[in-house]
Amino acid sequence: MHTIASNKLAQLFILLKKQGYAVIAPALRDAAIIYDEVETPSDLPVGWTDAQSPGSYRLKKREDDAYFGYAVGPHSWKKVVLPPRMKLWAARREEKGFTISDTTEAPRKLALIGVRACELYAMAIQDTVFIKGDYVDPFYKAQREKLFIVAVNCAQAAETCFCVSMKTGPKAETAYDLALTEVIENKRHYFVAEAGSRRGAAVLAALSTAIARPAEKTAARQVIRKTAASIKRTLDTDGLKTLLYENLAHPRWNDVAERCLTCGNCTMVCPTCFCTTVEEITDLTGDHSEHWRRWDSCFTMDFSFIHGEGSVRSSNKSRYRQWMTHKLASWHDQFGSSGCVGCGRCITWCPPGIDITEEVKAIRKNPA
Amino acid sequence: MPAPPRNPPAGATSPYLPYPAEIVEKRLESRGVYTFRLRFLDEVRHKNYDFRPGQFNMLYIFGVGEVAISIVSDPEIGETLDHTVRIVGNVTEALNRLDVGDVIGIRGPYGSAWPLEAAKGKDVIILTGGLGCAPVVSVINYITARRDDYGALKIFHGVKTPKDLLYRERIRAWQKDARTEVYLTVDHPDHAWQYSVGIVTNLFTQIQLDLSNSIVMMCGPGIMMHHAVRDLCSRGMRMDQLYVSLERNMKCALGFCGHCQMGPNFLCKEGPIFRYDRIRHWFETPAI
Amino acid sequence: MHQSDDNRSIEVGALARVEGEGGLDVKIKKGRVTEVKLRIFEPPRFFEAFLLERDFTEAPDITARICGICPVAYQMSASHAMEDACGIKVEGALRDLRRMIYCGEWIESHALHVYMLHAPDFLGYESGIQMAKDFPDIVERGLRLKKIGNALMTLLGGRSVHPVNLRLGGFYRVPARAQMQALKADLEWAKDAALQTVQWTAAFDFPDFEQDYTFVSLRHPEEYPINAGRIVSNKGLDIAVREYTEHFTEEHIAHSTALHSRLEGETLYFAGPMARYNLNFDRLPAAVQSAAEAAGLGPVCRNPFQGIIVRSLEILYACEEALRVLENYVPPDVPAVAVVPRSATGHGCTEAPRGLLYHRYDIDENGKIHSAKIVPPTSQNQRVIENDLYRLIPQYIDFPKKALKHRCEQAIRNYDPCISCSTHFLDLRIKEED
Amino acid sequence: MNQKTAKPTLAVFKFASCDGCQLTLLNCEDALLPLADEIEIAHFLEASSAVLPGPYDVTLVEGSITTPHDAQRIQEIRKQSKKLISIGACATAGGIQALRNFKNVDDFISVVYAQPGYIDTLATATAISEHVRVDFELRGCPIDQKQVIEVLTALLQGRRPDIPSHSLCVDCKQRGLVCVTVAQGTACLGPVTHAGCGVLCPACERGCYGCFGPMETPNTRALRTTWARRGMTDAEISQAFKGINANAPAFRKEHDAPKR
Ligand SMILES: Cc1cc2nc3c(=O)[nH]c(=O)nc-3n(C[C@H](O)[C@H](O)[C@H](O)COP(=O)(O)OP(=O)(O)OC[C@H]3O[C@@H](n4cnc5c(N)ncnc54)[C@H](O)[C@@H]3O)c2cc1C
Ligand code: SF4
Ligand code: SF4
Ligand code: SF4
Repeated sequence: MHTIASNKLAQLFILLKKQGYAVIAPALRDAAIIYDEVETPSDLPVGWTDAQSPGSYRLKKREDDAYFGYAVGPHSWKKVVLPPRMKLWAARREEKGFTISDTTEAPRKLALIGVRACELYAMAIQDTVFIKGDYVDPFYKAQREKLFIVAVNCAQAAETCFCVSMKTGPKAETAYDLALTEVIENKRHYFVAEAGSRRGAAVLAALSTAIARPAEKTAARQVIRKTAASIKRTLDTDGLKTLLYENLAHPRWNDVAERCLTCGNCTMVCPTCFCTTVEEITDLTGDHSEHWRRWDSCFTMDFSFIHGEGSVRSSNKSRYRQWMTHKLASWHDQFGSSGCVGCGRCITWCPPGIDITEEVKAIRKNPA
Repeated sequence: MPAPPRNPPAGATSPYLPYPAEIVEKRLESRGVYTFRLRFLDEVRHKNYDFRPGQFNMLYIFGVGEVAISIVSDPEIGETLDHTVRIVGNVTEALNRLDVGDVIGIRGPYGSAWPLEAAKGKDVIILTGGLGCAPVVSVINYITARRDDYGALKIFHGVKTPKDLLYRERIRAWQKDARTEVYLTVDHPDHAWQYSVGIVTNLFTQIQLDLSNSIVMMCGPGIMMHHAVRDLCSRGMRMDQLYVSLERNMKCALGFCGHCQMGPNFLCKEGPIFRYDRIRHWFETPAI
Repeated sequence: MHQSDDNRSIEVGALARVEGEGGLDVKIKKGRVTEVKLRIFEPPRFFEAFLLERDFTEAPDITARICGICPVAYQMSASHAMEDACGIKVEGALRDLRRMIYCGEWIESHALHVYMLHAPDFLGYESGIQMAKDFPDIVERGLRLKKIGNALMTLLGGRSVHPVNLRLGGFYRVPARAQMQALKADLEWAKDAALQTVQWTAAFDFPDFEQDYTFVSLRHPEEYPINAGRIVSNKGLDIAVREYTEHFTEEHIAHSTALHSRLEGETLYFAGPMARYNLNFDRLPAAVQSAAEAAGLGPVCRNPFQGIIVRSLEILYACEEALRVLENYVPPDVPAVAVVPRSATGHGCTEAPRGLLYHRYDIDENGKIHSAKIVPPTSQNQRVIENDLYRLIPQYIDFPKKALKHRCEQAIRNYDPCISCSTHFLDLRIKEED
Repeated sequence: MNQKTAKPTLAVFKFASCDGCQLTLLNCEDALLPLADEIEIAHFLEASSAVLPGPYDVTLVEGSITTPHDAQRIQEIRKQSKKLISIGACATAGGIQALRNFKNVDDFISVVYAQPGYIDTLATATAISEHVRVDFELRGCPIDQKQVIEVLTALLQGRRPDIPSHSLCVDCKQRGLVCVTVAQGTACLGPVTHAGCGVLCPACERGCYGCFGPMETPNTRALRTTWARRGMTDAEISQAFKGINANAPAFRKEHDAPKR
């Protein structure tokens, strides 16, 4: 483990750019902290934090100049590996029939800075879907291989976070290249850095660092411990799959259906939700056609449309139930883990503030 | 269950790409239903193409989109690759505008197959309604071509009106086989109708079924299947003797798009054909 | 349709290439025009009534829907009127941005009119699209000009028809400097294209048709008028916007649902590009003045058929003005100044592409609207159009009916009447009685 | 329709409206001339004085029905049209002028006109689909350029237009915008509004005001509760539903809700 003085953080950015990476990191925009391409650490939301609660997110000034003193915002890294819209292939009409061309573009080298523990888990979960199944999504895989990941251990959790009970945070544990813990104490501001890969170690070696002293390591551990202790929201996952499978007719689904707007925000912000649909785009001449993929949501009517029956899940209730049981129960059967990493986004960004942890509690309290 | 053959093999190229194939024959089966015989433009691909009865392909119509359609031909007759399509909407209507010589795209095969190994030596009861018939035709063809491997073959087929009856010629051919029984029923008969009237399950009462040594394969509207399952189980059929073919909205057939889920199952991977006891919990939950 | 020696009638299904649809009745008796009625029977849309009881902040978005062709004009006049009521002035960069989006609307609207609606009249086509078959480069130039106007509006307004980014006090969000700069190359091109447009239209064949009109437009001490100034005429009128209703009245005519506007002491008056040009030639930048001169146009133009050249000159001006704003742009600290309601009456008048657009509102201290009055440009020009036809038809009375009909339509299109704000279906009926 | 020799014909008709949707079509500068290559513009008064008689392969109808004469005219147009597509908020829900439906129309006439006797009007402004069968409704005030080209392209290609009817929020998130409701407490109709505009208002940090009308399953009641919890009064919430698409059944019902 090494320490990097806070004013040396810029070196990391410069180095990564020199290695050909575009740097994507938290940035302040439109009254929130989102992920965007940045140039230097000063583009980070220095000295800002957020106050989150169900259906509400507010930026706030911090007392200090922390670079990473906030929790996750409305964006997730899935936009990098699974872009909201993307061309899969194109077809051109020919004398006889048509030809199809693979339009895969070479992915960009991207350095993701400030990836949180829960987000690393989310990426691992999407890897299971797109790389580790029967088929491999070539776009996803290629982009995934071009990532350099700088994780940040959370020094600040939001009121909506519940990674502790999902065992996904606040300390970064899944694959990363570098992991930083930001420490601000007395007059010192530094990062305790740990390499998680050979690439990461090489990068670390090229920065001006010092070997972390025991006290510094302890300070870093303290940061994470304090964060963990501050997380009050919980989701009891014990026997959850069975509980939900056995309660598909629970009256609570009717209750949540009244509050749910079926707006789909929860699925869009969720870092693991991977559903997509396709659109066929043609030009006016009809000689060219493109096959695009775009994010879809199980909250739309088209999602489960089949001819003759219409939407299989036409009620709000069935759509919310699909979403929640998929996240928390059937995901285990499909991919061997929960589909929820406890990032709290769907709670914060749901306009009515529907809280997945509360919905589980309500069913648990009164199971069938 | 052996892993389904992949086309193209994992990792080789993008699994999203369809391969061009020509329509070599287009046959009207009944009102609004056609069988398309297809041939990959790439001879090698055509020769190597392999599937199991019950699997499906994604058919692509230029400029319109893709749909999931079961393969109905016999995998061992390498020359043929048939799909029977009911013309219902966007893509299928566009397909219907095409004719012999036109080119469409194919990727596949996908999904699970009928339990033709498990059924060896047993009676096979086939239950279909409406267009449900298409996916099971492959089974019937398969069994009639290997008649000695199986016991009695009993085909129950229900449609709305006599006009909706598919495969009239084939049915006549099936009827000729001594160990194959074909039972037809319609909801609304016309004066020329010589078979039964009413729902398919009504026929069970009239016919001797050896339930202990049978495998049932079913495909059709949800309501029909619900009735049939209940009826057969009440007669002592075990759920693991029943196989159903299900439908869900489908976009990619690769397990990526998420549309075809039914509980924990992806219809494009675990389905579309399920042993009933494995899907029951979901099948019986409305709007799941 | 029939024609006989002494009794002929021409009926046209509908007047095309105007924005909106309306009707025209012409009666000819023994070779003399006895009646010209521009029938605008708008299915009434009652905007002034809808506005009652609504919140004052809603006026820009609601009134924009009066006209999809010049929504910015409506949003701007409404905003100015409300700001006037609340005693607010929008200055500096925000004022400039407002001028800039207005320039976008002028460019878009004028380019559409010049290239797609009016030029085909001069060159003998039924539409700009048809004209494109023979003059692809010219039509494409027009379309690109129009597109640049739209791009300006989209950058500042979110979209070009019914922009969403305008509000009382300014904008919801202002562009970054880089976004503005990104338009520069296009605007430079547009400036050139506008100059070519002036030269192109100046070469058209114009009938001799000079009239002694009363022109009315805004006039500003420094600028070519877009969104501010006093209301002036070439016959001595010079009033503040708040005095509008003391000098202009509206009347309801049986043959039209669009109210006719009258200026006291005048039988009719002419608003729009030609009025602006004639009353503000001295406020045009030198480059635009010399373009006019090169096109053979003096500081005053009285032939409405040459309105097409004037519009082209205004495109040129709008490009220059937009470029000026772009160069000077420094993003303001806030996207809008606060507008706090108070019980008052507010007046707003700006120059829509087609001329003066006046709004007046009474609001209370909670911002509720108690009365609204809106005078769109078309209601002002309707009488001039009718009058032009009175004088024009005798000149062409011996023309074959198709040509006469065409002349009438062309004369109406001289005004680019945006009838949509008032009307709905124009079928042209020319009746000759014995 | 795909024979190049006999091009399909397109007609555009206008009823009570602001012309903005037709202008949106004319604003598709890049697509206009290519479109004219594929389609014969048979009746489009705003663009051309060439007028061909029907029947038309595709008819776009802008505007709402507000006079007895128009109520007849639309019947005639329907007869002349193989596919009839209503475009814009006026044609699909009555538009802003449907605010008259909330009050006695005579009150409105007297506010605007000194001589009410000259005015011939129906008491209501109604959607085209309330008068004739409509093959497709394209939403928006005004319609979106990309969408109208998509509809025409799809018809030319013989496929269904890809016009999703889910909430604006889905598109908002796909654009990577930050929710103004959650991050700023701004009232936004996005969750109950039909996508299609490209998410213009939230992109300007302003709440959606619903110009694309209700989405497929608008839970307007849940939105009312959501806003009420953020401090809006019943009257303010009702007013928000009484906008450009006030007469769309879902919005109208929610507008009236507190009075029930
Ligand atoms: C595994 C499987 C096998 C099938 N086999 C056959 C077959 O052999 N013959 C046949 O005629 N039909 C079959 N279908 C149904 C066929 O896929 C649909 O009829 C077809 O998708 C309708 O498409 P469309 O675009 O013409 O109709 P539209 O009504 O325009 O449907 C639009 C879209 O919705 C989805 N969709 C609609 N209905 C269905 C459906 N029933 N199943 C899945 N997606 C649907 C598709 O993505 C479709 O493109 C099968 C479906 C599945 C899932
Ligand atoms: S749970 Fe919330 S975010 Fe998700 S669809 Fe329902 S209302 Fe929208
Ligand atoms: S800003 Fe509006 S449209 Fe966007 S997510 Fe929020 S509520 Fe939905
Ligand atoms: S966000 Fe809403 S109000 Fe704004 S343009 Fe889109 S649909 Fe209209």
